[in-house]
This record gives sequence, structure tokens and C-alpha cells, in this order.
Amino acid sequence: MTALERLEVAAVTLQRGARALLGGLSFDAVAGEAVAITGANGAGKTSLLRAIAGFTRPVSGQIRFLGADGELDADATRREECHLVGHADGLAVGRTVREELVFAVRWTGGDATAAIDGARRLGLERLLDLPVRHLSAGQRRRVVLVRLIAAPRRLWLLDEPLTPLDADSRAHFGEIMSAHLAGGGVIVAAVHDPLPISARTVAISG
Amino acid sequence: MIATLANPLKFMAFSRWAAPALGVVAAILIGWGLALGLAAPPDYQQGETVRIMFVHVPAAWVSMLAYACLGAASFVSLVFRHALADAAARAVAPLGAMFTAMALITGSLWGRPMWGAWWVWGDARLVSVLVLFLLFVGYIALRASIEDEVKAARAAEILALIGLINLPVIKFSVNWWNTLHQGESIMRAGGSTLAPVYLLPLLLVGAGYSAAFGALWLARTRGEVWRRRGASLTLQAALS
Amino acid sequence: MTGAALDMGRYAASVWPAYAASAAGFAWMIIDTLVRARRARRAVETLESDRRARDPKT
Amino acid sequence: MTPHSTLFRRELSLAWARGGGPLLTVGFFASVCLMVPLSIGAAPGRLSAVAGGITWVGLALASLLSLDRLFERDFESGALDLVNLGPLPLETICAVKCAAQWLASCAPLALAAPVAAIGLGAKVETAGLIALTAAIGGVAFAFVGGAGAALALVSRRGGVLIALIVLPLLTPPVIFGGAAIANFAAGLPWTTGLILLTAYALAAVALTPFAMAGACRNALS
Repeated sequence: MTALERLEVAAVTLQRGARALLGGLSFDAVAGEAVAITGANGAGKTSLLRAIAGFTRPVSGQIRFLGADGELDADATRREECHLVGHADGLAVGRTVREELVFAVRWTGGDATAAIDGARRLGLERLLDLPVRHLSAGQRRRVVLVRLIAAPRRLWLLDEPLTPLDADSRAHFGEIMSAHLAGGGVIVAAVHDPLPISARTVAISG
Repeated sequence: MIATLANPLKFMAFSRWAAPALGVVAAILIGWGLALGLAAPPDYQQGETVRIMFVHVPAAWVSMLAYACLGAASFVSLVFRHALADAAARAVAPLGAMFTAMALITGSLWGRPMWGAWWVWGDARLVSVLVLFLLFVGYIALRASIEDEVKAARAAEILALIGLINLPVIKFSVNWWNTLHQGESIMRAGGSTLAPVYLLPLLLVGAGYSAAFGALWLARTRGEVWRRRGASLTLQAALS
Repeated sequence: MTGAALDMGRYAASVWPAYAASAAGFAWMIIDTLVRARRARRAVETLESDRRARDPKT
Repeated sequence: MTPHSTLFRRELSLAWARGGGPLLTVGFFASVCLMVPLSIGAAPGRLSAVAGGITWVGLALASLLSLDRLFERDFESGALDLVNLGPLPLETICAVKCAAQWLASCAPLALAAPVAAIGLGAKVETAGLIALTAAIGGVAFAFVGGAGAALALVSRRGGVLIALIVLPLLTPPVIFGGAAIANFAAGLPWTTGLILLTAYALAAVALTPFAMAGACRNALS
């Protein structure tokens, strides 16, 4: 699988119910670059990330993934190269952090040891055997972020990733993001407050 | 996709005259068929109640036709994402449910004098029409319970296709089930053993019912197109 | 000939109700369809005339 | 550890919810079967004639019971998004979920069914066939029920809506299974019913995942 070099969003318009969103938005994101999507609530930031992840089909325009030698298959790229971190954390409250974390990491290409190491790096090792329901929102978000570092995938789609995190977790996550970019990764994040790393801003109107 | 309904000029122009025309044809056919049917002599075995067949069999036949149309419209809408097909699918469901209800009521009224029971489990066709009625109710309930029109359409289309694939299996299983319990009930006269004097009226009324279904479906789809046009206009007015 | 046909005898109890039920079914379908169509059409006409009033150029 | 088994294990542990799962469905099934003699009287002749049928009705209802958790839980929590960005296509994911649903609730029911049927007066020698038909019928209930659960996902109404959509579609397996048991008890040829039941269950396994995937994509968009 040739690696993902460039994400191309070309004149994309989405539809939610009867409303058209993004009005033909175009932007690129190349390896090693972060793009911050800003805009009012309901402007379509989340819908854009879900469209890139392949969940919603644009009414018009195209979303393309390009490798070193031309266009890659969108479905395969999404299945192997794409992380989506949404508002919902995707964790089953009934199971323990360890079980959910190992499942999520193994499912997205990492392995159990990488999951546990990642948890240790983000200071979660004490919580591993707690059921997820006992975790705070910030701790749950850190569990999700472990998936990003434990299962290496080039494209990170982050929907307001910093909101539930406290100050030093934000700084720590900033370092993780810059390491990802340095390694040739791509980040597209929908944000309200600016990211702790340098990023090109793309504003979308309602 | 739903809101920006490709303006089906062709359909609206065609249905503007086709719906009333079909309606008139239906009235003539049904009237003529019933007149012949009522004038026919009573059946030696069933007496006068055989005349209920003229309103029962066509209703059962059209309810099957209606579900086939629902399945076809859903398939076109699902595969070709054609908004008009979805309007047609949404429009046909209540008609199908009503025709099945008419078939059930007339069917049990027909069985009443013969079997002395208000519901004849021995009649395989009646039982499959009952299942068909539940399929229509399920479709309407699913569609009614989802707010977002686009998602409601997609979910309802998938259900209609599952139902369409299941329909022949259901009919087969009910008929097979009926042969199992054959010992307990004799097969009622109808279908092949029909006296010729009843066949012509039955065919006329059947054709009339189908034409009426066509007219109602076209008219109801027009109503659906107007409703969606109105919905998108109100939305645009609110948003602009 | 037709006089005899209308004298249903003791079976009348189920033949006419069946016809009545069918007629009622048709009546509901026709009325509901026409009312719905007319109401929707009138709504569109008023909305379009409002829009024309708001910005005559479109 | 193929992705299939990773997902299957997770689905199973969620469905069994720390061992509570099968108790819940089997308990419900037992109470449905209990209602019948209490309501229609316990005259031996009357009950044993319908014992097989009641067991089947109880099976259908009990297997519908835990269906609305099949997709709803993952959809609400966002796990459906995660699962969709993994190595398996959505069709396979839905099939694995229904297989876990079968093992978690339909298989225990298949073991409980003969006990309930005999309790209701069915002949003891029908126990084997009742368990077999219940197991095969359970496959149909799990997969067609799964399709209903996926379709009702968008409507947030689950439960009753799923039952309303799914039960008419389950007429064939109920007929085939019930007939196989009744014929076997009466000494008549029963294999046709079993063969038709198996055919329906296999068709359900082959076809419903596509409908489920379509319904999930519809909900996710």
C-alpha cells in the first residue's frame, strides 16, 4: 500500500436534511502538514471530517487520496490509513479500559503491547482495569488518543480534540501531533480554539 | 437530493391527464363488471355470497400489485437515487395498505356464511394477504418514525426490498402450511374451478381495480411532489 | 332479471357489507389523495407568490 | 487473532454483559411459556397439542428482545464509526455481530426450548428436534432481526418498531419450524419442514448483511 502523500478536497458540497453545507469547499493537505478547520457551529465541520472518513457522500465535488504515484483507492485508504476522533469516544461503558483499548488498537492495525505502552505514555496505566464508565471525559479522550499513537496511521481526522483535555494534557498532545507531522503524517482538525501546533487555517461559512 | 427534487416536468405533465383518464376507465370497468356480476345466477354451492368474490379477489390481486410497485419504486430510488421514484414509493404504501384491508374485510365476509367463522385460516390467500398487510404497516411505521426525510427514504427502501424478496417465500410457506392442514378443511371453490359466467365480471372488475390503483397512485404521487416542493420552498424562505 | 339479482335472501347479511366496505375503502383513498394533493398544491402556490412578492426579479 | 475473532469476542462479551445476557433472554422465554398454561388452562390434551407452537412463538419473541442493543449501543457510543474504519467491510461486520447475537441469545434459547416444550406437555422424544429447529430458526431470527435492528437504528425507537418490521418476515421460519415439530410428534414426514427452515436460515445469512450494511451506512451518514 503506497503511503498517503496528499489529501485533496475539491469543490465539495454536503447535504444535511435539506440544507447544503460547505458550498463547494476546496483545500489540500500534504504529508507533514496540519489543517485547522474553523467555522461557526453547524457550519459543517464535523460533516466534512465524516465525509473525508467516507461516512457521508458529498452531493457534489470530490475527496481524493493521492500517493507518490497517483490516486489511491479511497475505501482502502480509509480502512488502513485514517483515524477519526469524534465527539463520541466509541468506548463501551460496560467493558474495562484495557479491553476496549486493546480492541480499538488491534482493530486499527496496532497490537496489544503497543496499546499498553501508549496507555502508560499518557498516564493511564492505573486506570486500565477500571470499567470505562468510571472515567472522566478527559481520561476517556486520552484513551482515544492512545489509539492514535499505538496504531500508526497517516491521516488523523480530529473533531475538537482538545476540548475535554486539561492544560498539560493539551501540551503533551501538542508534542504527539508535531511528532506525527514530523513523521510525514497529515492532520485535519475541526477546532474552535487554535491548535498547539502551527497549522494552516481553512475557514468554512454556514 | 430529496429537497432539490429534479423538477419532474415530464411526470407532472403526463400524470395531469393520465390520472383522471385512468380514473374514468376504472369507474366504467368496475361498474360494468359489477353489473354483469350481480346479474349472474347465484352459485349452486355458495348461493349469493359468490358475488363477494368480485370485490375480494381483485382487491387481493391489486394489493400484491401494489407491493410489487412499492418494491420496484424503492429499487429505482435506492439504486438510481431518483427522487421521483421515492415520492412514488411513499405514495403507494397507504394505497397498498388500504387495498389489503379491503381484501381482508371482504375475505372474512365471504368466509363467514361458508365456514361460520369470521376468519378463515383454511384460506391460504387470505393469510398471505394478512402478512402483506403487516408488511405495509411495517413500512409505513418505519417511514413515519424517522424525522430526516433522506434517511427515512433510504431505510424504507431497504425494508421494501427485503419485503419484496420475502414475499414469494411467505406466499409459498403459507400455501405449504395450508396443504399441511388440508385434512381439516376442504379447498373453497375459486380460481380454476370458476364457472365461466363469473369469469368475465371478475376480469372486468379486476382490470377496473388495477386502473383505479394506477389513477390513485399517480394522483397521490403528484400530491407528494407538491408536498416536497412546498417543504423545500418553506425551508429556503426560512433560510434566506 | 336484475330484480331477482337484488333479492339476496339470507346471504344479504354478508354481500352488501362487503360491497359497502369496498366502497368505503375507495372513498377514503380518493378523498385522502385529492385533499392531500390540493392542500399541498395550494401551499406551493402561496409560497411561490410570496417569493415573487419578496424579490420580483427571480 | 483474525479481525473477525477480535470483533466477535468483543460483541460476545458485550452481549453477555458479564454473564447476565443469556439469563435475561432465557428468563423471558420461560415466562412467556409460563403464561400459556396459566391463561388457557392446563388440560393435558389441549396443552400438548400446542406445546411445540408456543415454544416457537416464545423463541421468536425472546430472540427479538435483545436486538435493539445490537446496533444502537455502538451507534450511540461512536463505536460504529471506529468499526467502520477497520480491516473488515461493513457487511462482514454486521454478519459477525449477528453471529455473536445468535451465540449469545439464540443458542441458549435452543437449549431451553426443549425443556419448556416438554414442560408444556410435548412428547419427550421431540426434544432433540425442538432443540435443532430452535438453533437453526435462531439463525434466521438473529440475521433477519439484525436487519430490522439496523433499519430501526435511525428512528431511535428500537424495540417495538423492530418487532413490527421483523415478525411478518419471520412467518416462513415459524411455519417451517412449527410444522417440522408438529409432523414429527404426529409421526408424519417432518424432514421437509426442517430442510425448508435450513434453506431460509442460510438465505438470511447470505442476504441480510447487505441490507444491514446499507441501513448502517444510512444511519452513519
